[in-house]
Amino acid sequence: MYEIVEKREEVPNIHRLIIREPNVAKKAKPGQFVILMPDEKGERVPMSIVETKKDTFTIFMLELGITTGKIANMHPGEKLYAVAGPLGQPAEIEYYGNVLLGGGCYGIGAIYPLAKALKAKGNRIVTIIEARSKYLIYLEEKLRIVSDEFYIATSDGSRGTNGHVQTVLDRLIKNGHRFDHAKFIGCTYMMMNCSNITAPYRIPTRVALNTIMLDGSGMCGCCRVSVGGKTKFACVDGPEFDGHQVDWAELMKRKAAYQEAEMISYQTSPHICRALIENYFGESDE
Amino acid sequence: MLVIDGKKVPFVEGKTILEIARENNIHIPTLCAHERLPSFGACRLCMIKVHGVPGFMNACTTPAKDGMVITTNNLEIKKLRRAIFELILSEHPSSCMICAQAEHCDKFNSGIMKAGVITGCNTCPNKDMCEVRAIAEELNFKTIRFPIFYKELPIERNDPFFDRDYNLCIHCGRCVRVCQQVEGAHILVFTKRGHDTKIGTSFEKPHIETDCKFCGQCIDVCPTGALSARGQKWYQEPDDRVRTTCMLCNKGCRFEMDVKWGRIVAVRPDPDYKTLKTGICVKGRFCLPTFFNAVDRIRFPRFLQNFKLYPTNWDEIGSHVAELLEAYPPSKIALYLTNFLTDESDYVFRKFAEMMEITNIYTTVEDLTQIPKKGIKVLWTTEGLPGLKNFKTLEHLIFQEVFPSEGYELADVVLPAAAFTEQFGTYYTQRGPMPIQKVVKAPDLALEDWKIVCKIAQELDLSGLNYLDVDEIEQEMGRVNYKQKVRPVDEYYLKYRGTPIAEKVPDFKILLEYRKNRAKPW
Amino acid sequence: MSKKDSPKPKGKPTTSVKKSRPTRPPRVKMNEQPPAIRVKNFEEVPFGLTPEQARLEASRCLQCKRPKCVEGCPVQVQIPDFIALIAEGKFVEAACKIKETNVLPAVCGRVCPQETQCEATCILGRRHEPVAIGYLERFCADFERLGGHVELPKKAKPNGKKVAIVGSGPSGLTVAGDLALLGYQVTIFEAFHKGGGVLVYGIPEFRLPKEIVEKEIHYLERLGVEIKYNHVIGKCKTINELLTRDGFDAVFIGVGAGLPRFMNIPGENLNGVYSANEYLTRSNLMKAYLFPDYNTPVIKGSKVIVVGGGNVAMDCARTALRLGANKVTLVYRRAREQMPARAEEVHHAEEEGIIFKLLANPVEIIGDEQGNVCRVKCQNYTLGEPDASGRRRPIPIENSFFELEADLVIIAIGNNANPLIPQSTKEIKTNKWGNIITDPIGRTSMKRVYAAGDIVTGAATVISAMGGGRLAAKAIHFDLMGVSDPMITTACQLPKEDE
Amino acid sequence: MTDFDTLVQKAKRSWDKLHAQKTPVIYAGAASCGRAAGVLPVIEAIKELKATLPLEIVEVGCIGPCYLEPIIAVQKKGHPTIFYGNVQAIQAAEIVENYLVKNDPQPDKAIGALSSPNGSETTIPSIWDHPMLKAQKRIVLKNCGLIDPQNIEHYLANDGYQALNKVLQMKPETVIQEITDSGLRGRGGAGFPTGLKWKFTRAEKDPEKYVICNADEGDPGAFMNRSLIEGDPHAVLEGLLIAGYAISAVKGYIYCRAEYPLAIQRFRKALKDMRKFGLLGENILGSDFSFEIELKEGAGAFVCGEETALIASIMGERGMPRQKPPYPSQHGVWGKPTVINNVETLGTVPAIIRNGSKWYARFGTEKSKGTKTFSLVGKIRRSGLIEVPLGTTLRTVIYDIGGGIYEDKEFKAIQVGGPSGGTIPAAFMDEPLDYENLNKLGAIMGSGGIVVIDSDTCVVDLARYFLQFTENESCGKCVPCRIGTKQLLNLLTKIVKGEGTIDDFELLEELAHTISEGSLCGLGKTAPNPVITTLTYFRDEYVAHIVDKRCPAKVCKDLFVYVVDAETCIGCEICRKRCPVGAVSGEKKQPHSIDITKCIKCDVCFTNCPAKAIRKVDKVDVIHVSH
Repeated sequence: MYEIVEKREEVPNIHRLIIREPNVAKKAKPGQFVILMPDEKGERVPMSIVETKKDTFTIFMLELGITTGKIANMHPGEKLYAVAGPLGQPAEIEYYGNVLLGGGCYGIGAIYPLAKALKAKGNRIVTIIEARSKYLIYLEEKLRIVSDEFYIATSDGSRGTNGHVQTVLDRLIKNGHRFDHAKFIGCTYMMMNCSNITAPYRIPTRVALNTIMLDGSGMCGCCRVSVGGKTKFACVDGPEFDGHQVDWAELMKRKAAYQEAEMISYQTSPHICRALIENYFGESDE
Repeated sequence: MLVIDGKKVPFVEGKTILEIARENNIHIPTLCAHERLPSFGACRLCMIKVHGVPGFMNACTTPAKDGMVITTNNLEIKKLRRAIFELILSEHPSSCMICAQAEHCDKFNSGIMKAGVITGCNTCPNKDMCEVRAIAEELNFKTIRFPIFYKELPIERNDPFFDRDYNLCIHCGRCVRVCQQVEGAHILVFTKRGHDTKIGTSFEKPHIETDCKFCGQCIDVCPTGALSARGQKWYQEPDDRVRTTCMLCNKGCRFEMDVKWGRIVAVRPDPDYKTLKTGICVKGRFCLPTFFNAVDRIRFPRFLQNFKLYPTNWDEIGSHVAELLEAYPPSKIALYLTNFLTDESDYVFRKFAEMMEITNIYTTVEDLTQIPKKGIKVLWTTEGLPGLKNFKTLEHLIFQEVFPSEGYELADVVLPAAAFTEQFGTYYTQRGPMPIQKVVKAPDLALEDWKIVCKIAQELDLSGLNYLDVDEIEQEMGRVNYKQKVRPVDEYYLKYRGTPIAEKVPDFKILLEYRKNRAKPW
Repeated sequence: MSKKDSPKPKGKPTTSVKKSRPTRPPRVKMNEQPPAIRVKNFEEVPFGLTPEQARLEASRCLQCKRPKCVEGCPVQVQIPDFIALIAEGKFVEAACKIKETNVLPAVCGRVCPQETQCEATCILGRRHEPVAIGYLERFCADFERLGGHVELPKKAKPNGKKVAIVGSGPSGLTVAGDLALLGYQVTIFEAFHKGGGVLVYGIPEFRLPKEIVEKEIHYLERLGVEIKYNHVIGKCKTINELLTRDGFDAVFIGVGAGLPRFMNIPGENLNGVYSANEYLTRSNLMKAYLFPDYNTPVIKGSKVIVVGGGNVAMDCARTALRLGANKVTLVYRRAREQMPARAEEVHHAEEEGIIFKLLANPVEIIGDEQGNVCRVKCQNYTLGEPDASGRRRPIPIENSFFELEADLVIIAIGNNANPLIPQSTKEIKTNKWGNIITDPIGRTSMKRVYAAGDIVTGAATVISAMGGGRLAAKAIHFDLMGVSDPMITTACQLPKEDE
Repeated sequence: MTDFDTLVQKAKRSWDKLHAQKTPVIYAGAASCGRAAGVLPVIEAIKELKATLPLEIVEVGCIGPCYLEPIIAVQKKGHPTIFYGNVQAIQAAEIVENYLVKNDPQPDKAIGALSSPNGSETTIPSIWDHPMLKAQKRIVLKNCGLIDPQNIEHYLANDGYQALNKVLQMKPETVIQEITDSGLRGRGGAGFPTGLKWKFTRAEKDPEKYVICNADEGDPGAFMNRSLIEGDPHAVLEGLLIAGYAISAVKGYIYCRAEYPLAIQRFRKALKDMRKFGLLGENILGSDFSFEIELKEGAGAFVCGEETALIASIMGERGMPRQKPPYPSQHGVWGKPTVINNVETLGTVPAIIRNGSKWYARFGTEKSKGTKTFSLVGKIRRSGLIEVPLGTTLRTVIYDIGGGIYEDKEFKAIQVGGPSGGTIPAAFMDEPLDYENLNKLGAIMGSGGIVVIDSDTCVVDLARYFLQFTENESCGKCVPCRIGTKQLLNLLTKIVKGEGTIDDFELLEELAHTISEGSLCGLGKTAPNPVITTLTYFRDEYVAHIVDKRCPAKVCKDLFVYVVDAETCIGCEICRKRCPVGAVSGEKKQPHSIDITKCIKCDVCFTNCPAKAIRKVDKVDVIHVSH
C-alpha cells in the first residue's frame, strides 16, 4: 500500500510521483487532491491528483519545505507513511465553449486533468503556462495535445512572453479573445492577478486554492478561507472556489502564518546526505 | 603618491591598486577578490583605467606603482563593467533579479524559501548575503539581453554536511584558492574547460572519498549560494553573533557562532583570531549546532519512583541528593569528573569533595575499577560511563549530564547540566586558559556544573561554596593559584561527555563509518 | 548494581499504616509533578499509585452486596470484584476482570469523570471520601501493561458475519471489542493515520499518553480486529459501497463530532486564531510540541486566550502553558458552576496558573496588518433564566467592553457533527445540528447502519461514547443473530422495537 | 684545434663522403606531412629495389610545398640530384630505375634539380628556381629538406653550432646587443622584440633563470613550427643554448605539443646526440657555461600556448593564464625570471649570430626585420610552407608563390593568424605582410597561418567556426572569455540559422568589444577578431544573413535549398540513386525534382550531377516564410 511506483524530477523542484493506492485511483475525479505523509514525523501535505490509472495515481509535487523534501528524498519502491483521499469536491466540468486554463509551477501539472476533462466535453481550450525560466517548463507536449491555443510565459523572458500568466491573459483579452469560463491553478499571487483581470469582463473564474491543510476531512478548520464574506473550508467545500469572491489578502496572510516555523524546521532538523546512504549502507537506516 | 579618481592616496610598496583603493575607502565592485585570499583576476569587474596604459587593467592583481593616475568609474568603464556583469547573470538563475513582479512576489510568496533546487533569488538561502545580488542592485540591473544558459547541473547532496549547487557558481575560484593556498588540501579544483568549466573535485569524486577535512572554509568565502552547509543556511540574518572557545577538544579553537530563535544555528572560525590559519574541525563547524540542539537534552532534575524517572524542581532534588550523601560515609562515595568541565566547575567539584572528605575522585574509565575494590555505594558521575551494571556494590547513581548517555537508565537522581555554549567560564587548552562565553540560554532547568554543586552544598549547609558567578571563582582560583592542566582530549576524540557525537549527528556517523579505516577520519 | 530497597522510602512518605479497623485510612493522595515543573513538560502529571498505596486504598472498599457504583458506570465495570482482587494483591486478575466489560481500562482510569459516575454513587462516600476507583482501575491497567502479559479473553468462534466500523474513537473501539469477542469479523476504517479518534487527537499527552492508546488498539488487533488507516469514509468509500460492494453485514458510525464551531465574529480568520480541534490535533496527533523534530508547526503564543469552559478548553489552556505561554486567560460566558469541565481538570488548570475570566465572551478579534491576532475585544455577561438544558442563559451587558492582549486565541466552544457521512449517504437522517438520529440503542434511519457517540449525542464524554457503543453492539448482535445474549445485557433490558 | 673544430671536420668529411659516394642516395621528405601524403610506402617500394640495385635511403625533413608531397630526390654520382614530386608507391621504383639505370631523368616528372659538384649539366631547372621556392628567402628553413634531422653531423656540416661556438667567446651582453640590433621580433604572434625580452630578464637579480621554447603551436591548421622541428631540430636547440647563455640561465625547457609525436622524437634524438657531442650538460664545448634542457609534452590545450598558462602547465598545475604584470621575465617558471621564445624565433638566432645582425637587418621592413615562415593553405593552387622576408606583399605570396586561386575561382580574402587573427579582403592584396600593417588591418601576425578563401566561403560561417574553436579552448577562468564567447557563438549560430534580428548588429559589436577589452589573456583578447574583421570588411554579408535571410556563398544550410534546373537536367538519375534520404524523384530521361522538406542538404547531388543541373537557391525566394 502507498508504494511509490515511479519517481522522477521532471524539472528542478517538480517531482512526478506515481503512487499505488487503489481507492484513490478508482474514485478520484479531476480537481480532487490527496493528503500525503512521508513518515510518522512528517506533515500532512495536500497534492492535486493529475492522472489516475488502474490502481495508481500520478501527482506533480513541488519540493518546497521539509516534508516535500523528505518525499523528494524517497526512491521508487519505498512506501509513503500515509495516503488519504480522494478529498475535496471535484472541479466543475461542463460545456462552456471557450475555456481559459492558467497554470503556474505545480499548477502546470494540476490543470492537465482539467484540460483533458474539459476537452472531452467539447470545450475549446486556451492554455497559458508560466515558469520562472524555460528550463522549468514541463508537460508541454501533453498540454499542447489537449489545447487548441497554447502560450508560455517566463519571468526572465527566456521563452515565450516575458512575464506571467496575467501578462499573456491581459494581451489576449485586449486583442479580442472571448472566454466563457476560466480556471487558474498556481501560486496565490498569480491566481489573484488573473482573477482581477477576468473580473471586469465578468468571465466566470474558478481557482484551486492551495491553503495550508491539516486533516483534510473538515474537522479542524485550518484551511478556512473567506469566500463571498462567508468562511468556507478549502478541504471539504473547495479546493475550487469562485476567483472573484475569494478574499485574497486574508488568504495570503494565512499562508504566511508558519513562515518562520518552516525556516526553524528546515534549519534544525538533522539533514542526511542522500545518495551516500544508498551507495554505502544499503537502504537508509533511518 | 597615487591619484585615484582625483583623490591623492599614499603609495604603499607591494600592495595592489585594489588594496590601496579599499584602504582609502574608494569603492571598486569585485566578486572574486577576497581580503584573506591571493588575487585571481577572474570576474573582471574591478577594471580600471591607468592613464598612459592602453586598454583597461584589473585593480585586484595589478601591483600599484608610484605616480599612477587611475580612474575607476568613467562612462567607458561603467559600460564595460555592466556588459561583463550581464554576462555573469546570463549564466546564473537570476530570473528573480530581472522580474518586474519581484517585490510583490517576495511579499506574498512566503513559503518558497526552501526549495530543493534554487531556480531564482526567491528560493535561495543566500538571498540576503549574496554579493552577486548586491552588485545587481548597485548597477541597477533590470534586463538581460542574452538568453539565460542554466547549466542544469545536478545538485551534489551526496556528501555529509555540504549542499553544492554548481548552477549558482560564478567560477570566482575563491573556494579553490582557500582550499589550496590557505587550507593546503587541494580538494576543490577547476575541471573541464570552455563554457563547461566547473569547480569540483578531481574526477567528480564526492568529498567524503577525497581527503577533504570538512573544514567548511570554502563555504565561508563563497559569494553566492553555491556552497552551503546543509543545516546552517536557512536562518538569513542571525539575532546574535557570539564568540567563544571550543571545548570539544583541548586545541582551543576560537568560534564565532550565529544565534537565531534562541538556538545556535551556525559556527565559523573567529575572523579576528589570526593565529588560527587553517579552519576549525568538522566537529566544531558542522556537528555542534545539530548536537546541542538535539531533542533529547536532559531538561529537568528527575528522581526515580515506580520504575520511572519523574521530573521535579531543584529544591526537591537538592534535598534528595543531600539525603543520599549523608546516608553514606565519605569513603563509600565516589565522584567521576569528566574532562569536559570548565576550570571553574572542576575547581568547585574538587573543593566540595575536599569539604566532604570524599577522596575517591575518578577521571578515567580505568579508575572505575576501584569501585568494587573500595565497595563504593554512591557514584556521582558527570559523564555517561560504560558497564556500570556490573559494579555490584554500587547502590545509588547520581547522573549529572547533558544527554541521557550510557548509564542513565540506572540513575536514581538525574541532574541536568548545561553545555559549554550555555555558560561562562575558562578552559585550559593547548593555547593556555581560554575564555568560554555564554552563547544561548540552557534548556529549561539545566544549570552550570558548579552551580549544581553549590545547590547541593547549600542543602548540606556547607559554607564557602555559594558563589554568585564565575568571576568570583576565578579570583579564588587565582588567590589559591590553583594549577589547571590541559585535559587529555585530542581533536579526534569522538564524544562530548558521555555521548558519542555521531549518535546525534547522522551525517557525522556516516563520515566516521565511511572513513573508519583511515588513521584520521578528517 | 542491585536495586534493593533503600533504607529510606522514596518520594513523599505516606502516612504510616495502622492496622486497626475502626479508623478508616483517608483516601489516597496520588503524587504528581509540582505545578511549576509540569507546565514545562508534556509528561503525565500524576505518578500513579505504588503497589502498597493500591492495596491500602483497595482495603477501604466495603465490598457492598448491592454495589451502587456498578450502576454509576456506563459500561458496568464489576468494581467490587476487581477491588477485592487488588486487595489480595492479584493485580493481573483484577485487570482481566475489568477488561471483561471495559475494553479501555487504562484510558478510563485517566479520563473518566469518576467523581460524577462510579465514585459519586459509592456508599462509603456518603460519610467518608469515596473509594478512589479511578486510581485503582488505572493502577491495574498500568501494572498489567507494564508487566507485559495481557491475557486474551476467550473468543467465540467466527460467526461468518462482517461488520464495518467507521471511526476508531472510544465508541468505535468499544463496538469493535465487543463484536470481536462475539465472533464477528470486524474492520475499522479510520480517517487519520493513527487510531483512537479523540483519544489520540483530542486528549493531550500529559493527560493520556499516546503510548497507552496504541497499546490498547494493539490489544484489539490481537483480538482479530483489522484497522485500515487513512480511509475517509464518504470520500474514498461510501456507506452504501461498504454494505453492497464490500459485503459488510452491518456498519457502525462512530465518527465523533468533527466540525469545529466558530463564533462568527469579525477577525476570526486571522493568523493565531485556532479552533480547539486544530490546536489539539497539531499538538497531540502531529506532536507539534516536539517541533522541529516533528515537522508540523504550531503557533506558540505568549499571551493566550482560550474561549470556552469544557474539558477541551482546559486541555487547550494547559497545552498552551506547556508550549511556553507566559499568560493564559480562559474566557467563559457563564459562571464557574456551569463549567462542563471536570472539577479535577479545573483544579489542575488553576493550580498551573491559568487565569479564569468568567462571565465574559469575545465579540471581536483585532489583528495587525500582517494578519496576526494582537487584541481581543470582549463583553461582560450576567446570568439570566435557566434555558432548556437547565443551565442559566448568559445575557450580554450593554457596552461593558474590555480588551485583552493576545497573540493566540483558541476557540473551544464545542463541535458540531461531522457533515461528511450524512452528505455522502442521503438515507441517514440527521437533526438540525447534523447529529444522526438513532433509537435508544443506536439504530439509524438506514437499514443495517448503527451509530453512537458524539455523532449522535453531540460533544460528550469518552465514557458516554463507550456506553453508547456498548448498546449499539448489542443492537447489531440482536439484529444480525436475533439473539439478545443475556451475558451482555444483564444490566439493561432491550427496549421493544419502537422505531 | 679545439675539440669543436675536430667535430666539425669529422662531420664535414662524412657529409662530403655522402654526396660524393658511388652508391646512389635517395633523399625522401619524411616529415609528418610527407608521411601523411604516403611517403612511407614509397620508401618501402624503393627498399625492395635494393635487392637488385645498390642504393641508400636517407630520410630528410620537408622542403615546403605540401601540394607536391610526397617528394623524393635521387642522387647519382656524377649527375645532378633530381627532385621528383607526387611520387606514388607504384611508380617510385620505376622513376629511380629509369634515372639510375637508364639514365633517363624523366624531366616531365621532375620538379627540379640540384647540380652536384663535378656532375654533368641537365636541362631540368634548378630546384631553387621552382616558382614556389624562387621568391622565398630561406634562412631558418635553410637545412629543411636537405639534411637528415636525426643526424647531428649533417647539421654540424652545414655551419651547425658555429654560432654557439662564437657566442661562447662573446660576453652575454654583446650577444643580447647583437640580437637587439638585428631587429628580431617574437615569431609566436605578439612580435615583442626578442632582444628587449632577453635584456629585461638578464637584468633581474635572481641568479636562477630559465629559458623556455614555446613549441605548443595550437592554431588549427598551422604547421610552421612542426616542419622546422622535424626538419632541423638542432637549429632550434642551438638557438635555445644561445638564449640560455645570453641571460645566463641554468636550465631550458621545451614545451612541445603532445599532438606532434614525430617532432618530440626528433627533439629527443637531437638532445641525446648533443649530450654525446658535449654540446649539453656541464661545461659545454669546454667552456664554463653549463646548461640542461628538459622536454615537456603539452596536454592538448590551445590556451597553454599563452606564456603564463604554459608556465603553469610546466609546473604541473592547470593551464590557466595569470594576469600580467608581473611578466614572466620577473616572475616566470618556479617563480624565477624566465624568457619564453617561439620555435621559429630561436631557430633564427643561430643565423643572426653567424652572419651578424646587420646582415639580418637588411631583410624585412623598417620596423619588422628579417624573414617569417607562413603556412599557405586553403583555396590556393600551390599550398605549403614558405619563408619570405617581412614586407612581401600579399599579391606575391598568393600569385607568385601560391600560384593563384584553386580552380581560378574569385579570390575573396585571407584569414591570417589563426583563430586569434582576422580576415583581410582581397582589396588589400598589395599591402605588405608585417606586424604593424596586419595590426592596422585588424588581424594579427600570429604564428603566420594564411588561409586563402574564395567566393564559395561564407565569412559569417568562417567567423562562427573560429569562434567555436576559441569558445571550446577557453580555459574558463575569466568571465568575458568563458561566457562572452559562448554568447557570441550563440548569436552567430542564430544569424547563420536565419534567426538574426536587427539589434543583433549592435549586440555583436558591443559583445566583441567587451570580450576583447575585458579578457585576462591573449586568447580572450583576440577571440573576437574574426568577428570584428568580418563585420568591418564584409558587413554586406551580415546584412544579407540578418535582414534578407540569404547566404551569398550558399554555405549556411538553413538559408538555401537545392533545386533542379529542368532545362539542363538530362534525367540521368545519378542524383536520385545517390540521395541518402530519397528526396529526389523523377523518371528516367525526364527532369528530376527535389523535395525540400526531406532534403538534408548533404550536397551529394550537387557535386555528382554531370550536367551541373542542380542550383542552390535562397530559401526566401522559394518559400514565403514569415519571420
